[in-house]
Amino acid sequence: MASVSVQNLSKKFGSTVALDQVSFEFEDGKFFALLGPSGSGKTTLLRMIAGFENPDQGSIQIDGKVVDHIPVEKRDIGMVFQSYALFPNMDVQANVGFGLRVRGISASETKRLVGEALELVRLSGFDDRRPHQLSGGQRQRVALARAIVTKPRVLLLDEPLSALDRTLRLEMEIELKRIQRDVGITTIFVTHDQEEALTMSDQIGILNEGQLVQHGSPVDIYENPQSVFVARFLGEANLLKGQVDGSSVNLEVGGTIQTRSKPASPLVICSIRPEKISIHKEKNIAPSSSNQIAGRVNEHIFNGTSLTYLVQCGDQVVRVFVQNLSGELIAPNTPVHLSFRPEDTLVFPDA
Amino acid sequence: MASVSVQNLSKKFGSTVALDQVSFEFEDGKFFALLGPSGSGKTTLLRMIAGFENPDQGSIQIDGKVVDHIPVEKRDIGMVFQSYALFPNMDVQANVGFGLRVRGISASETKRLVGEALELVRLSGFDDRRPHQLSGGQRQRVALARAIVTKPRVLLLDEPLSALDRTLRLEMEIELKRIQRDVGITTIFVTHDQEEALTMSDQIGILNEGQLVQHGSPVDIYENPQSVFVARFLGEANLLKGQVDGSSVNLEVGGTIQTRSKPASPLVICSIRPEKISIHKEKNIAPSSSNQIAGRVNEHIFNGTSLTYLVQCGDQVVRVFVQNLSGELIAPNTPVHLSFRPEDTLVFPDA
Amino acid sequence: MNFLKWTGRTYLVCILLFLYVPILVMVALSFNESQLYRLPIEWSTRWYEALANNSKLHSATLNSVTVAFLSTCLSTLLGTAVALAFFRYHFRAKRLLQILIFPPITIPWLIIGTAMLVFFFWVGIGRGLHAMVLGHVALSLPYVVIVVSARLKSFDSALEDAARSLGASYWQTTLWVTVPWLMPGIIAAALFAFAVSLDQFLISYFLAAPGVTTLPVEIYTAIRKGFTPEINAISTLVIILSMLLLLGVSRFYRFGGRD
Amino acid sequence: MNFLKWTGRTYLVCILLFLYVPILVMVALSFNESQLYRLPIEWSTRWYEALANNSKLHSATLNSVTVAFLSTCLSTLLGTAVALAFFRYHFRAKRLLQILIFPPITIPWLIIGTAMLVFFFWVGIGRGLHAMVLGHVALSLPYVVIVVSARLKSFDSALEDAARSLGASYWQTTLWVTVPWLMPGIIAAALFAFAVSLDQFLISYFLAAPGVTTLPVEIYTAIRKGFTPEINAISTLVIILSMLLLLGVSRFYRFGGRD
Repeated sequence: MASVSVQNLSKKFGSTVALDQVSFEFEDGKFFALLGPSGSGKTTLLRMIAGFENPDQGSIQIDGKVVDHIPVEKRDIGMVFQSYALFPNMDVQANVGFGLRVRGISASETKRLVGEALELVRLSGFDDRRPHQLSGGQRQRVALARAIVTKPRVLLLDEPLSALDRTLRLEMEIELKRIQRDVGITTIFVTHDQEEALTMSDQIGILNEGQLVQHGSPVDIYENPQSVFVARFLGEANLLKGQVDGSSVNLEVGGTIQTRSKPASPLVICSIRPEKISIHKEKNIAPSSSNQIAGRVNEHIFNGTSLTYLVQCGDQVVRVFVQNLSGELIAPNTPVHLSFRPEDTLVFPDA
Repeated sequence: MASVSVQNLSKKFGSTVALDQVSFEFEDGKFFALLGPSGSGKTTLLRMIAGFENPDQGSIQIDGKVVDHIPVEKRDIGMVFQSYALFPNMDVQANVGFGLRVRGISASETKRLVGEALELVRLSGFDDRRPHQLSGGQRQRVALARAIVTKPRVLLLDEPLSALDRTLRLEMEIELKRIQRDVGITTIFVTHDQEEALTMSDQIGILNEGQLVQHGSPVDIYENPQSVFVARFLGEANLLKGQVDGSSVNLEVGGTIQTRSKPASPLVICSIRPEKISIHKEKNIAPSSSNQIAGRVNEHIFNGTSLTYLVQCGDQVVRVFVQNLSGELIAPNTPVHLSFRPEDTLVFPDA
Repeated sequence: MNFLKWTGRTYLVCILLFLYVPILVMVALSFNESQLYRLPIEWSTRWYEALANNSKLHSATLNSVTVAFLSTCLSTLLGTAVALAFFRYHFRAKRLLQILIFPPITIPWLIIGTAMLVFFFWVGIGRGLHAMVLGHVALSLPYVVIVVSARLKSFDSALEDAARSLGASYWQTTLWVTVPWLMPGIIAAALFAFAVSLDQFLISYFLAAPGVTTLPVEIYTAIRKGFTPEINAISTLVIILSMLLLLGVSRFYRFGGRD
Repeated sequence: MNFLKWTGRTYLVCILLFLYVPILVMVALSFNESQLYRLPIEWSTRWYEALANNSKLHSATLNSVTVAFLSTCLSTLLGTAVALAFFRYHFRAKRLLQILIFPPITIPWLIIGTAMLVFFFWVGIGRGLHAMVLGHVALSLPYVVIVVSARLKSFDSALEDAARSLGASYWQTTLWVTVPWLMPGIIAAALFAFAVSLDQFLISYFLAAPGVTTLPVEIYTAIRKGFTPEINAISTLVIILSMLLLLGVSRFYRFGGRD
């Protein structure tokens, strides 16, 4: 349990900039997600905190102490790898106990601590299994137990769920969050999957091209993205181009709308989340303060819990998300009216 | 373009029953999903239609003609494999043209047809690339172009999206559906991912332990599952046990509720979809005809477009799905009231 | 960490000192005027000229290359087919075959050569080029099977399924998909087989008919009779051939490291 | 389809006929009373008794095994370290080393043996057991590096990262994680090295000091002098040893097929 602080970290691999002046404070006991597309530098940052990579510039502190020259094995971290990286020649007991054995803990104490860790990840009784006898989800749990049994100061997770299929992943997301909360360990989680980041973390840091472009709580970033990149990368966003006319915006797809903040440039991109849009067959059903645009249903995607309508508005397709309350659908080719509140209409300068 | 009919197909591998008396009609031009957990026999069924496996019993017809003794290469099918299976020693042009070359089509005609197929999958200009120079999504598109360029009678897809990450998969789901609709080819799609099946197909067949347990349109199966297995496997379901008392059910978690149909046995399991439940802080906000149960919020999972509340009701956790309209959350530990309509409350005998 | 780097250097020194320096010395001496190992080296091609006039050596070389070529072709074809059979089918003899494949590598060639000599003589196959080819095929086959099997291990059999679903027959699939994919392994295996055949001096020695000799036998006999720099000259030529072979192998058969 | 199964059977016949039948015949004859290849076989252990009284053969066997043992230990240790160095580091000499590793396999042993003879003699290392061990290490090292590297190819280096993140030092990681994982490869490599050493008759022949002989040299000399069933007896013993070796190898080194 410790805070981690990184200051001005930069790293180049050859001529590729992997990290560019990244500074961040990871507070004690919180769950952080580092989110970014591949090549954004998120894994490099994690491996630097672990000690596998050395920064070209900048410094890393754990609990206020500079660790730049401390090798991996002395940093007292726990890490879970994308490939699980369980030792194939050892059973579950020996895998989980590895960190304790290295620290010279007695056999009986090791057995007790391993038992506790396996109970925490709900794998009691699997002590004698070999990694190849376990399912993907079970291996993930063993890897997690192994990483936390030594009570490290920081837990680092490198896309630990990407090798699991969707159903298992949803289950492990909840499980991982529960365990992190029970243990209370500072956790840094690297992922390129925005849904994982939203679902699990207390704080999200979004990286792009080696820079930290925005950070904050999931709800905060989702509701208040500060750039088109963030709006598009974290969650889905309908991006509509328009021209500013006084305090309102004339959209290219037709319609004049009000936005949350005052547009700062003459050409703008408006961003509206699919779930903030209402879809109606009749025109004047929405409050008159709403923004409205007209379109025609292209198709619907039925998802069980929800429906997504793809609505053709001018030459653009707008996605509309509707909770499946009744099982009723609007058929393709029906003309529809879309409405959304000005406070849900974000506006960014068009670069 | 053809219909496919399978009759009484059975297959054992050693003592394991892979398929047990499966009969089904795949209509001309439709998109079918075969959905089931691993080991349910869905891949065996697909490989039988392709001709890679021979049934122990039963018969397969394509366009009304029995194909049981026709080898794979004479069945005139197109198939896309989980691993893409692109020929690594050939470029995109040669990969897509392979089926035409085998059929002895002239070079100029091959070039024209390959060009058309690549245009259809939006990969024009990639002719000279080698498979290893393509991204996962591009490889998938090449595999698809290769499978449809010979204008086969049936297109068979063996979990073609499972190797892609979530974002790419969502994109390819839409793309695949579009292409299938453009070409109009009878398509059979094997998957263990219920969301893929719901999103893409015209008809779903659900397999379990070698048997076809239910089939129908996605909306039909989702809204009217005929067993607890189907309710749980296709979409999420809150399953609440109860005792029948006249025409109503006393739930173990507390509360007396009305169900869609009359319960057929004294002990029942009620199934309610998470999105059909409303969550309120106040008691009597729901219509009096609604079923109501009380609980306490355990935690919420924020997903961007939606929220899932895990609500503790008695000793059970009920999931409630709410569209993210306002970005407002109900905090953990708040007492809440859940309401849902009797017509959304399915009832099954408790085995 | 430094230990391993140091090991790498030790290995380099070891290789250079015990394999390459001797070879270089031999090459240098093959161009030395003096018959004795006398320094400084006086440039001369007299031993190569002597070689050019040694007709016994010529026929020995021709025999060596003929046997190596024939046995390489046969064992590469047969070995590739066997590796494919192992990969595709489960047949009763498979496990037995997989066990039987190792001994020809671990039993000293001398012993196998002796056994073959006795047996061939006994059953009337006798000695001569045909016996040598048979012997070399039997000995190099396991290398071919092992190298091609190693390549097949990373073969995705969905490629064959894909080809067949596209309408390719069994033979078209094999020739257009499987074999092209295996090619690096097959070429490496053929080069191995060729090297093994050239190497099998003793087998040749025992199996050859009295009149028929091969290059290694000639060299050996020459050494026993008296050590002349002519040997250095012929060895130099063999080394150049081997180097060309090795370049071919390392082009197609990557191993070690991550790159 | 049938073609490949047929090939599998042909191969079985080929192996049996040209490798195993000769070997079995030799084993049978080693128990035959008659010195000539006369049938029917009359059971006798006289050639084994003759063996037991042949003290020259005893010391030759001892020498063979000593050299094989020492060179196997050295080349396995050094070769494993080299394979690890190749896997973990990019150093300047790496590419050069990877190219230089093949020739000792493709150049006929005869030539290398001759080169070593000339060189060792020239620089004063001379002949004897120490020269033989050096020569055998140099020759078997490439096999060890290749076999261990092949195993390393499928090693997930995240395992080493994981061990270090758990607090294991560089040496603990190597000894507790990497080496146990490599063990099948290392054991197979050691058996290969042992077999290569036993096999290297010619090298031994050239490098051995006049007084020191090894088993293959003895056999060879015996054959040249006159072909007695005593040779069959000693060969039978060597084959049994090789068979044990091969069982060890096939236990640890899986290849071919899908199972």
